[in-house]
Amino acid sequence: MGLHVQYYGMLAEVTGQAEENWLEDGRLTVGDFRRLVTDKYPELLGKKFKIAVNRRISEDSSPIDPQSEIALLPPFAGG
Amino acid sequence: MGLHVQYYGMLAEVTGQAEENWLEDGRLTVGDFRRLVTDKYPELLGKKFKIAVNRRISEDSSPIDPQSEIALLPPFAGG
Amino acid sequence: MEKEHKPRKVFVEGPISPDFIAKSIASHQSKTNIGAHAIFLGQIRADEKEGGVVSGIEYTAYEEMANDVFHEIREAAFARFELTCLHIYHSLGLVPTGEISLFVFVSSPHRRAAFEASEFIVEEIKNNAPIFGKELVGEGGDFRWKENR
Amino acid sequence: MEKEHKPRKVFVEGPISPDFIAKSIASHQSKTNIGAHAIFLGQIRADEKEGGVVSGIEYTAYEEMANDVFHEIREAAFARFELTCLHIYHSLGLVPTGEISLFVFVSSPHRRAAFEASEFIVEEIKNNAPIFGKELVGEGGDFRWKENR
Repeated sequence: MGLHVQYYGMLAEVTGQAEENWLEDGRLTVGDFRRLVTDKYPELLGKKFKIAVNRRISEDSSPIDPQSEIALLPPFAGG
Repeated sequence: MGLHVQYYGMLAEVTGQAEENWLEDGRLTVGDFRRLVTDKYPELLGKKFKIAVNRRISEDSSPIDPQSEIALLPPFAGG
Repeated sequence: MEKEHKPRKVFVEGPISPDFIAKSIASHQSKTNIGAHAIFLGQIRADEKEGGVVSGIEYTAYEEMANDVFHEIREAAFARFELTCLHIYHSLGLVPTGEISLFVFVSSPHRRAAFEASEFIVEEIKNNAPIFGKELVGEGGDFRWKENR
Repeated sequence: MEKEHKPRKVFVEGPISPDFIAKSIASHQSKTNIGAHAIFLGQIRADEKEGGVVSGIEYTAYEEMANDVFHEIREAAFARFELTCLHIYHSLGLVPTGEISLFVFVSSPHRRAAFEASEFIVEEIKNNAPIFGKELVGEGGDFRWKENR
């Protein structure tokens, strides 16, 4: 399963990159992905962020389809 | 007692004038004045209007000081 | 806030232009404690009436009293809401359909105060300012006196 | 209203100018069923932070998702309120202190719908649009990530 993962705002600073391709076998939920990404980038643990799957904010219980676009979104600041 | 009376908006059309000096002996309340002015201009009876004394909307029970500025105000339409 | 705000000129002759509004906005860009502006504009509608379509409104006012009322509205708004600036402009004379007759410009550090003050001020003006409007209807010189609801 | 409103361009590069706002207002004067415009402008404040004063905000966004969110906000606003027109503009890139980064322009036959829609839309944008802001602080290149409350 390939995911395209994007990091926005301060999260791109924390991970050192704006996006990456993420190879993953098996199906993940959003919660599974959250654990994997915080394992990979432990500095994320102290940060508030939401996870969007295919441009929609998703709950930890939601499954992630293969080839999805995942985005880690820090607090919004529009306006 | 001399009053300076002004008629605004449609009321100036009804009375045929924008203002007049009103000679009156004795002290009037706003309610007294309302009766006098509708006696003088019976067409006013069918119209909604408020009475301002010295630039303040006044209740019928309020006394009118001599030399006051009275204004008959039809419904407001600002905005 | 206890300070008295000095009365300002509200009435302008004829419609309020978009350019005037732009200049008002631009003149507030040096006030760097402002985070939110709420602007209300009243525009003349081409309502259909018996006898034709409204082509404009001719405004008159009991100006001295209206200026007192606008001053009181300003004072009340500054007392109730955390405002940086507040400007009110209203037309007198003819304002054709599609043009702007009321411009209420509220500025605050924060959006909630700006929203609430804008609504408060517009309602106060509609209810309490002695301004009168003659709607010009159709081509034949007919008219109808407007009444706020 | 059941009709779908087509997505519109929201993001603009850099600050939103008063002149752009004036042109938007002028272009609505031919819509003679409009009686009320409510405009909200977000302006960058020179807040004092540890390390100095905010000199501007650098905005970025998850643009594809933000455009979806803006489209949903538009649809929700048209469904909930009696609106004639609705335009939203938001800056990307650097917006210096005192300049405008958000312009929400709501037009309706009647003032209540305009007020309510304006507030609704601004709150929705603040809460749901994936837009990120880096506040530039002081002279030394320091910054701080902004967070809406």
